[in-house]
Amino acid sequence: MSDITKKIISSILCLAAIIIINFFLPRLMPGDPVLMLTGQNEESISAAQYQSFEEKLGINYPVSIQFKNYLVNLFSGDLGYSYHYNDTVANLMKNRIPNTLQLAIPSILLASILGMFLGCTMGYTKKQRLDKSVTTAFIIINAIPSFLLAMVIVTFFAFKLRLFPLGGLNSIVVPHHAILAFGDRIKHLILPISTIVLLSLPPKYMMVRNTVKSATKEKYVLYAKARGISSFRIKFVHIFKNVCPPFITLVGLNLAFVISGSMITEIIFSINGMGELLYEAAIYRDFPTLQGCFFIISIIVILANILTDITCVMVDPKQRFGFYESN
Amino acid sequence: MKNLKISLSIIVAICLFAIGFTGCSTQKTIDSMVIGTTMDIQSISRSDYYYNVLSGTLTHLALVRLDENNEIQPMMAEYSTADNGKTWTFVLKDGLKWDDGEKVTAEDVKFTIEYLDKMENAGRMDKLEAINIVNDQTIQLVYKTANIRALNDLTTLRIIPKHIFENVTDYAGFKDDAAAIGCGPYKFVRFDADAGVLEFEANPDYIGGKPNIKTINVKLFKNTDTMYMALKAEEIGMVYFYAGGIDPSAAADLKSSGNITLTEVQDTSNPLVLIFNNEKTPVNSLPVRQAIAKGIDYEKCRELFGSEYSIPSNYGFIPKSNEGYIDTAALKLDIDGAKKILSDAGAIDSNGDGILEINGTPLDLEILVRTDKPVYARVGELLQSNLKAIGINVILNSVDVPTFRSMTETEHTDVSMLSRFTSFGMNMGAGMSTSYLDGRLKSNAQGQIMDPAFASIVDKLKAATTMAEYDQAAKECQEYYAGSVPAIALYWDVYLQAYNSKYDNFTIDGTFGIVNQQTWYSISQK
Amino acid sequence: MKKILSITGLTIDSQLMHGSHRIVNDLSFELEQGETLAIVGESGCGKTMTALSIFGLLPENCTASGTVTFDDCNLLSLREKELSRMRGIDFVLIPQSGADFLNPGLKVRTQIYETLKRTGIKDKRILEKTACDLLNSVSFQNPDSIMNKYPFQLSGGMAQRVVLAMGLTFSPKLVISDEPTRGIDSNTSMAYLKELTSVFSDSGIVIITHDISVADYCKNIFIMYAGECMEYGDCTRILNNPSHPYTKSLIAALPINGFSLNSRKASIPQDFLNTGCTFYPHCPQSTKKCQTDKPEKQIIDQTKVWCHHVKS
Amino acid sequence: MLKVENISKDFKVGFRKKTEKILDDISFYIKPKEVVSITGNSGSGKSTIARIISGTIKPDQGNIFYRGNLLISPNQSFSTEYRKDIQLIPQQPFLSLDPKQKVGDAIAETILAHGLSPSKKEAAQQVNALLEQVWLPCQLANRYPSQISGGQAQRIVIAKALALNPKLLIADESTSMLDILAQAQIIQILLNLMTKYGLSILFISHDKPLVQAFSNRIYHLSEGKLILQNKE
Repeated sequence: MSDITKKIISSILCLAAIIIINFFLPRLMPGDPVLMLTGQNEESISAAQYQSFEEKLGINYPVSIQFKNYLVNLFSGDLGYSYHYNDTVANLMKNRIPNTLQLAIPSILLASILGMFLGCTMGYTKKQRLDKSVTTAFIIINAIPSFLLAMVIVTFFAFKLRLFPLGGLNSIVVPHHAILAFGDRIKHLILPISTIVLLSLPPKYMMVRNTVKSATKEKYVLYAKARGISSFRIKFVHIFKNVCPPFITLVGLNLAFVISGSMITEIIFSINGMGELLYEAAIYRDFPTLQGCFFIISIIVILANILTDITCVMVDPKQRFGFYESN
Repeated sequence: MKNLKISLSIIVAICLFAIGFTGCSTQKTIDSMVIGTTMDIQSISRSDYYYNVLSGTLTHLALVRLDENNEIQPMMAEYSTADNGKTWTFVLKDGLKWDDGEKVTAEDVKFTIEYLDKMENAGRMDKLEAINIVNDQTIQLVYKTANIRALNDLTTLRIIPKHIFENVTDYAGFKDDAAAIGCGPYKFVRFDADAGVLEFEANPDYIGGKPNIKTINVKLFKNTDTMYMALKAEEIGMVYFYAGGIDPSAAADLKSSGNITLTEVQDTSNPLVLIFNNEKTPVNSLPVRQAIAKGIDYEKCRELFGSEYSIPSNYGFIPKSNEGYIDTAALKLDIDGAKKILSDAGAIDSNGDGILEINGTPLDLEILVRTDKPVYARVGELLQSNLKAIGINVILNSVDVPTFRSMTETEHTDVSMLSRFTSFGMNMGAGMSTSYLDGRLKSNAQGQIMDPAFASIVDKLKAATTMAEYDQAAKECQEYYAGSVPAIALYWDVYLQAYNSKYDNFTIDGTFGIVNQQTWYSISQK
Repeated sequence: MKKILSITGLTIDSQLMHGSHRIVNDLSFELEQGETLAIVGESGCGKTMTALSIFGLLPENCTASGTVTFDDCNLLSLREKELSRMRGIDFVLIPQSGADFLNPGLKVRTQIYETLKRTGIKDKRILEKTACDLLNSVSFQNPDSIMNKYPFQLSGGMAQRVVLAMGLTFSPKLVISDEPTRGIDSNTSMAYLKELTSVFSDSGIVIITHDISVADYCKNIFIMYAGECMEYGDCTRILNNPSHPYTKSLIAALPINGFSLNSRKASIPQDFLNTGCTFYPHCPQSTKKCQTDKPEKQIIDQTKVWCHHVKS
Repeated sequence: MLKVENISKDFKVGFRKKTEKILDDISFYIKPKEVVSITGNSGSGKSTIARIISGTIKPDQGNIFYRGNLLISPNQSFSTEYRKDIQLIPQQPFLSLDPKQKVGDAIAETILAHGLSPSKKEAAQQVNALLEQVWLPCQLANRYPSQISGGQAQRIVIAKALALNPKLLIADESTSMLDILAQAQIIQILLNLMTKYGLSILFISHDKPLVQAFSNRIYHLSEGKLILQNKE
């Protein structure tokens, strides 16, 4: 059995476990499952309402039938109904995922490219002082709580300097011309994306820098230098190629963080995205929404994992072609 | 060079003049204003709580409204009453039109009451005997029992068009633009969820005439800090939150920015109340309750939990702006007085543990607090230390919300608790906060007063057929509260409203505060 | 013959946490065109550092002083940019085992091409042809399949020859081969050395090795111990008639001579000593004088020896 | 003493899991007090033989007998009773030493783990004796692996193996990364031990001229086949 098949099977098992946990958690948690599943605990609900919820949710059926219904719903794309938002969870997410992706995709790309570039440069440079100060700066950024960092960015760039808008994805009045509207959107995206990039950059940078730092002691680097290969090529071709697999793994793991972890950024910048949905759902104890979000995020994590593994194999010739263990 | 200097100075002069000119004049019509809010509006569905509230200030009208003195004023309709408040007749104002051009009729009112009862369990139909349509513009509501305060309930009933909603079965899911059709001074234009913007424009056909602001944008913020920055940066003209104000901690900063005016609006709720359960020892004894009322450090309480504008409460605890308010004695810390009351009641500390006993039973007061509001636990701790000084032992019992609700509303376990009285809740039923305290109301009463004297006061409130009668009963009710101390409001507070200083002449409304339908006609810009 | 490389008074110091540490002390040797010089010494004696100092690739904490004259310029005073332009063209490094020194993540083709591109060739077809020619010249039958392989798919010998081919790109004046024989058996290593010396017959070759038997293929030998030169001169003379006790012990320890050892302690790591002969702690002939005085250069039979016990 | 009969081993290699025969029906024997060498190119499977005999991997076919008893077969794992008798000296000594453990403690740990010494104190004495056997000064016991040279590390590993009084030492490329002097030392030590304790040595190396200098018998492994070579 090949490693990839094994990986896919374990992912499927993982998914099954998530589905089971998702189903049983609200039913096993202390408290009334109807209240849990409807998120109705702030307002007291009347007996009639309770009964109607009970029927809608099918809580009065035996667990096996409930589970069957749950699975049928899940595979038909029904992630539940949010009584807080009065909308299906799938719908709620459908509206928000594009917004989050607008933040997440550029952020992941930028953070990866910057992490790689800065990491390679600082790991390779002979200017110890530069390396030290950049690395220290990243350590400090890494230590700043995300909300504080986001607030500092907003206060400085949006409020003090008035360079960027304070929040949202569009201006109040969106320009009619398509290019201007696009520019408006970009202007609104710059600060939140920068925040997410700054938040997810330090671990990437540190990892790349340290790997490159130790790679500079590798014999192939010495030989490449001795052959007179330019330091640019050594950094970004030779070392890069060998730093890639662990880096891809890190980025893959980071994917889910960026999608759920943009929470703080979305709240500070008042963006209607998945993170904000999760946050609100947690505040209002909107369990169906929470469960739906977690379900989708788990799937993303699993997919990202599989993708990472495959990419790693594609990138690493040793794994692709196999090699004898040297003796 | 010289020419350049001259031309520059001319330009500067023109600029200064222009600025001075625009700065001095008070404009009557304002092109647009942006209201910032952290109200969580997800859609324009009528079931979206905060959108529903917002629509009440712009696009949707109720039959009547509360003015700044909490008195009922006509809004959509002139009203009259007969049968000592059993029958209410409303005559819709002439020329009211829905935004799509249809005429507003009595049918719409009837439909709204019935429809919302079905969709939202509003519970109005239970109280009504009949809804009679007299003619196109006249409608009669006949209540089962006489109710002078029936109008209070109607201030939040926003009338919706029958021709739009009669075929809508998925009320909560109806998010079409048509859901926003109202008959108020503003028309809904668009909701841009990505930008977090709701746009409204002045309704030229509104019977009250054109409001002073042409376009109102409501900008949705997810957090208050960026919203305050936007206010300081003049990106938004004012901030608004229904039944709430700005963060007291942000007040000083906003004030110091120079371009922002802060206004106080009296909070008609009681944000922090210690509710006794008058059936349970030791607080079933009046002297103990009175002693506790004297044993609490109210100043400390306000300092720690209230805003800097909070004011001391009094024994009657119904906030000042409520209908029928009377002055009662103010609550004050008086440790010696408390101790005297307790010793007069025969409380002694026989075992020397610092806790007094009456007839051998130690004064252990169990207070229920909810875990979802951590501030309650802190208040509880303050009470614990306060009351220890007068020899009463406080046991805090923290429970999660479902448990709290089942203990207080379903099981009626007769514990005392820390909670709050909302403005709406205090006005419910017979008003005067009786829905929280009347022990006969098993469904959601928290205070459990079983005293027949109190029951008769509640009945009087209910049976009032004129406002004078009601006010008399309200006076008795507050005197009862002052005498029997069934609950102690720790302080009264205000809402702070913040807006750009260039705006002026806001009107205050009993329901909505400074953002309301009247404001749009009084507001001016410097 | 033209003198290619001349090193005088080369000294390398390394900055460690607790102060400075001398790795190489006052070395001098020269190399002519077509000459092969073997630098022989145990691991840690500073021979690799000597090579790296020529390339300007010493680790950051190391500093070199003295002069390294190559083509009339002192390499030690050149800037990184100028050195980098010369590396791989004027002087090349042939590392000890090709497989370790080639980038495992890049195909052989990529690595040969990137060296070739420095000649200015841009056309893909010419690149391909030149690369094939190079690989042919190091006796690869099927250069195309070799180029499509990754270094870890090559055997040790193949990787060695790939590295040779890359060194051949610009007929360099100076070739430095670092430990060409470590880890391969002696028969193969002899064959490899033959190939090395024949493909670079026009260049000056420096072979850095721990194995004194490779000296058979060299003209001169330079024996190092703990950063200092012990004996320097013609190979045949030294191998047949070693003067320095250290050279003697190296020769005795060869398999062919039955692994005999002069001293049980002979391979305890050595440090450079400021006073006395560096080898005296392990020298079977050491005397008081060895402990206190640095030995002066003695010339016996055109061989330079640094030892008190040798009299010219 | 040790008899290897018809051992075969397949390996799955690479992403597509091709099967390659590394060892194909090999047989050889080792008598007491004998140095037997196996040579072969790198990748020819020399180390696989070492790993099979030392019990780290199982053969696909064939049996190995030790003193007439079946020691290893495809379905029989290494019997622990002989584990001490056969010791492997790995190619890279540093990999088998814990960098955070003093080398003396590493040897003492082996002694104590096999109950060969009643107390720590005696174990320390044994460690000193063992270091003496491999020509190392006693002070070296207090150093960490990072503070010793490759030749010394190799000798520490030999001392560790010797602690268990083995009857057969398998030296897998033990000298290939060492300098001439260090190599000579290791070989001298091994030969000394052989005569002193009657050990047998299986010496695995790629270097034919090297092993020819001291082996009793030399086998050459090529394409999975093992061929006996006459001493030249």
